[in-house]
Amino acid sequence: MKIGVVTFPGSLDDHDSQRAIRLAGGKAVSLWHADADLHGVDAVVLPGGFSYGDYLRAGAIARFAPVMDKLVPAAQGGLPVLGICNGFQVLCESHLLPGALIRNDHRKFICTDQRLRVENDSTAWTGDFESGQEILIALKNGEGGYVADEATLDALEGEGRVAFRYLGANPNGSYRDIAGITNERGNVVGLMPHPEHCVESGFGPSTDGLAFFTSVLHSLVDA
Amino acid sequence: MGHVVIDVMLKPEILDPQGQAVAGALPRLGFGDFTDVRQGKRFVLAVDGPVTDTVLAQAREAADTLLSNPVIEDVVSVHALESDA
Amino acid sequence: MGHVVIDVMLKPEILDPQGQAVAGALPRLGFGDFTDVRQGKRFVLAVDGPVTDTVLAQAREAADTLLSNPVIEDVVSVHALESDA
Amino acid sequence: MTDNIIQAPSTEGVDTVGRAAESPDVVQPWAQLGLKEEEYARIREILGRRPTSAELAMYSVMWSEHCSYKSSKVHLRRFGDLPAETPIGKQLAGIGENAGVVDIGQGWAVTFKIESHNHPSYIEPHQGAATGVGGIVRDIMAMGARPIAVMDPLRFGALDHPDTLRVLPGVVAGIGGYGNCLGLPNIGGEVVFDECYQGNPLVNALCVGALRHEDLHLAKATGVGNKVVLFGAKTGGDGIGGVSVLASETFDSAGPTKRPSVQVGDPFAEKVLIECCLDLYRAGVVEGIQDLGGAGLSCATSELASAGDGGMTIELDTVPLRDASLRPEEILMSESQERMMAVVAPDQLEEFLAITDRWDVEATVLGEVTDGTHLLISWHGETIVDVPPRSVAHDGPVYERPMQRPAYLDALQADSALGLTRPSTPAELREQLLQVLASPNICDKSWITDQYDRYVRGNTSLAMPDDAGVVRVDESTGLGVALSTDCNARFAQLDPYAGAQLALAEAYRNVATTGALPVAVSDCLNFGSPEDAGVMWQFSQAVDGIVDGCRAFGVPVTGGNVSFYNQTGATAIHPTPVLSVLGVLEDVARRTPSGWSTGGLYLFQLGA
Ligand SMILES: Nc1ncnc2c1ncn2[C@@H]1O[C@H](COP(=O)(O)OP(=O)(O)O)[C@@H](O)[C@H]1O
Repeated sequence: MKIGVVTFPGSLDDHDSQRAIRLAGGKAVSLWHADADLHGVDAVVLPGGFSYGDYLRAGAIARFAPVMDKLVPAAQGGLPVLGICNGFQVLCESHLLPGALIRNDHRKFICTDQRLRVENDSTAWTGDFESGQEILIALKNGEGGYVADEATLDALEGEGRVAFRYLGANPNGSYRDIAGITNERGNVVGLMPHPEHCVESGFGPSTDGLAFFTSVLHSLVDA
Repeated sequence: MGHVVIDVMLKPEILDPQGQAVAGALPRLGFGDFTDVRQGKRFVLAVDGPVTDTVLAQAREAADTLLSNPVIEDVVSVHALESDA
Repeated sequence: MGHVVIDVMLKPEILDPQGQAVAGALPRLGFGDFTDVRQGKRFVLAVDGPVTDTVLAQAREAADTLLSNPVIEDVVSVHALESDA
Repeated sequence: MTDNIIQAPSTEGVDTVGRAAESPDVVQPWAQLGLKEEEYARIREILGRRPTSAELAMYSVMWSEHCSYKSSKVHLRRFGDLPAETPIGKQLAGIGENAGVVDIGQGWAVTFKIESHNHPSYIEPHQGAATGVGGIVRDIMAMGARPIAVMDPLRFGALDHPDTLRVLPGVVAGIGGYGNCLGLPNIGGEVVFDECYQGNPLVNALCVGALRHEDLHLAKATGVGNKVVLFGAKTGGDGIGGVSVLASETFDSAGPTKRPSVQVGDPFAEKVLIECCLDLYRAGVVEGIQDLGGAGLSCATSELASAGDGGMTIELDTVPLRDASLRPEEILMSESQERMMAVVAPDQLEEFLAITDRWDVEATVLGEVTDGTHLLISWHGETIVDVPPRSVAHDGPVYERPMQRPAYLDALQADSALGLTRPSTPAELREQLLQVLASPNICDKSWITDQYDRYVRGNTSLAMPDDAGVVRVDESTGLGVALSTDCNARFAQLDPYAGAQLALAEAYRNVATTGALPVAVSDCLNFGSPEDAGVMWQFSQAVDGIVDGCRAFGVPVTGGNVSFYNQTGATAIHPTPVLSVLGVLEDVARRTPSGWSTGGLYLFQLGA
């Protein structure tokens, strides 16, 4: 199973995502922002970082990269896509996921070991979790406040599309403690915390992140 | 050489942490008259030559597609910089 | 209720990485006419009642002390929001 | 809106070498540029004529305390007496290079260095601190390494002083903003509050990088005909407030626009530059490389040429500019960030440019290495610099400053803690303990460190709050390094020799307790004015302390930085020799954290 990881100028966690994929038993394929070709991968990770410096709005410029011209229709057609942190921001800017991410309410960057609750275990990236399960995942962002209008938030809740919720104090002002969401079909998932930093014991706060990557491999095998 | 100014503000219903921080600081510095603050972005785009209607139309399109995110922001104005005139 | 608008831009001689990122993206999106972009801040301050000269003077002082960093930024304008009028 | 392009560049009014030879009596503003009368006389002697204004600019900045180490050199030489060996291998590059490099086994090497950005961080805390991180990271890149972690020893005035409220948040946001955006985990540092830093905070930054032995690159321009390439950001007027005096002299008609003395960092540009450099190294298309930091092109061209075969020509008018009104003197001095200079063989130039292109990094051939002995810089065809590069870069003035043990020391040392009342009841003891724990110097620092990414790259094994940071270098074996920086300046104030040794010993212990073998030292010596005999005595004592300590431990000093003139008015800061120690772990999985997480364990105290 080949999982592509896109590198944009300013991507930081692309190598970490590739490592996580390898540790989960997949084959990691590096995809280049300027190359409008998905090279036949079975799933894609949009990694964390500061694409184009995130100077305009996080993910705003990356959304227009040539590789996205191929990725957006593929995701709409069911290709599993995981957006982590900056990747989540790119997915929102591309309208593959609703809402937006704004500056943290306390206006500072935050790096912390964050407890989350898995709210939906039926997406392509969460099948190896149980709904209601608590996990510990590294969180690090400056613009991680999830916002959307009330109607969108109600729809997300109603359709079970909130994938992860923050437990304990809300770290960034996200509406309704939302840490991650999924699209209707469950193939596109975005979240602010970083599962790729939680895949090896001794590095990062837990190994809870590995299940994201084993989940997608299992879902691909089952498909 | 001409310039187009594009002003983008967060939608009124979206939380504005930076504006709030300013609003909180003003009274502490003795500026007690201001009841609310919102912080937005101002872009100044330069063109060779004058700001024609075509240039303005391009700027408006750039404002809507790249410079603002309609989910959270409004483009409140797109206009030629007066001091150029 | 009135509003004062304060525009703050980086001084022209100061590097503006944000503006550069936008300037780099525009041609890729087909907006080829723009030769340079600078990105600044726009503050909208609300007051109860009209924007009097005293309010404007206060806003100007706030702009110089709190809202801009005189080492790298210029306050380019402080004015009442027209749409209130 | 003001238009920052004033006029097309021209040679009108430019001070050429020919003109300088013909007009020996022109009065030059050497004093305003910080040169002493003897120094100016020496420049005239070296050149056999008066310098052109461009040459004067180069000498003045390269002979400054900051770049020439003129007051510290005689003392720093004592570091050279230490064996250039570590307990496990060779020192592959040492003092004199951009950063020291040590062998850590299995074909791997690491390079690390600590530097100060104190004064810029006081003027503009956010940008000053950010560009401090940017600068030290480029030093590490220039050695051929991938930067893998940063640390930030910080010192501020009193926590409740209003100016600390201005400086601290900006410094922390600047370090975090730049380092986080570069994707470098912050694995440690210090935060100290003391009134002595009130008008002069200390912002030191450390970067560590890893490389294979064969990837080591040095800053020298060799190979006649090789191209000199400038790449990265465009050159603007950053940080050249001071030399504008020259530009306005030579071109007083229109006068330069306002020149900022503040440099603004663009971490995104630097991140791209890192990846681009690593691709260039992988492709084997770099003969020599140098980062552009303080003194910009003046420093890069003269140091590359001086360390190489000696000859180089540069066409200064080909430098890509952000501000077209910059005069040649200003271009030479500009401290615009995120730029590098490489020496490239002509047959590899195409491949070099293809790589910079892929990363959207602007690259320009400025000139080439020649078989001559001089550095020749031209501006639109006119020669404006013709100097022996060594005289600029390496043969600057050296001072033996007067030293004297400060008179106040006797009283200070006599005033011992024995005179203080001791707690006599459990309640008093409790009260004192709580007071100590609540001190901002002792209490939890996560309010600062949580603003730094410690996880990026996925190799961080220990970071805050551990005594030393530990990062993995090689995933296949677990080979990694541990680093700690330390200094208690109050000890150094009492006794600079012992204080420096205590700082060294503390950093050494912090590294050792992780299970790492300490192998090398880099230091950042923050002191007051070298023109004060008491400060110079402190400095010399601290160096002696470090040298003797390192000899006892069997570790070399592989590099570092000196920051003088840290004072408010006539009052110097406490001498603050920040010592960083690097250790090696064969497998970071076996490192020992500082805390414990389960109950029922025994506690032992070891040592005296
Ligand atoms: N305190 C110090 N201890 C050891 N070496 C030092 C110290 N200060 C400076 N050096 C070394 O002196 C050399 C000259 O420094 P240089 O690279 O010119 O400084 P900078 O990086 O500030 O331009 C460098 O190799 C540096 O490591």
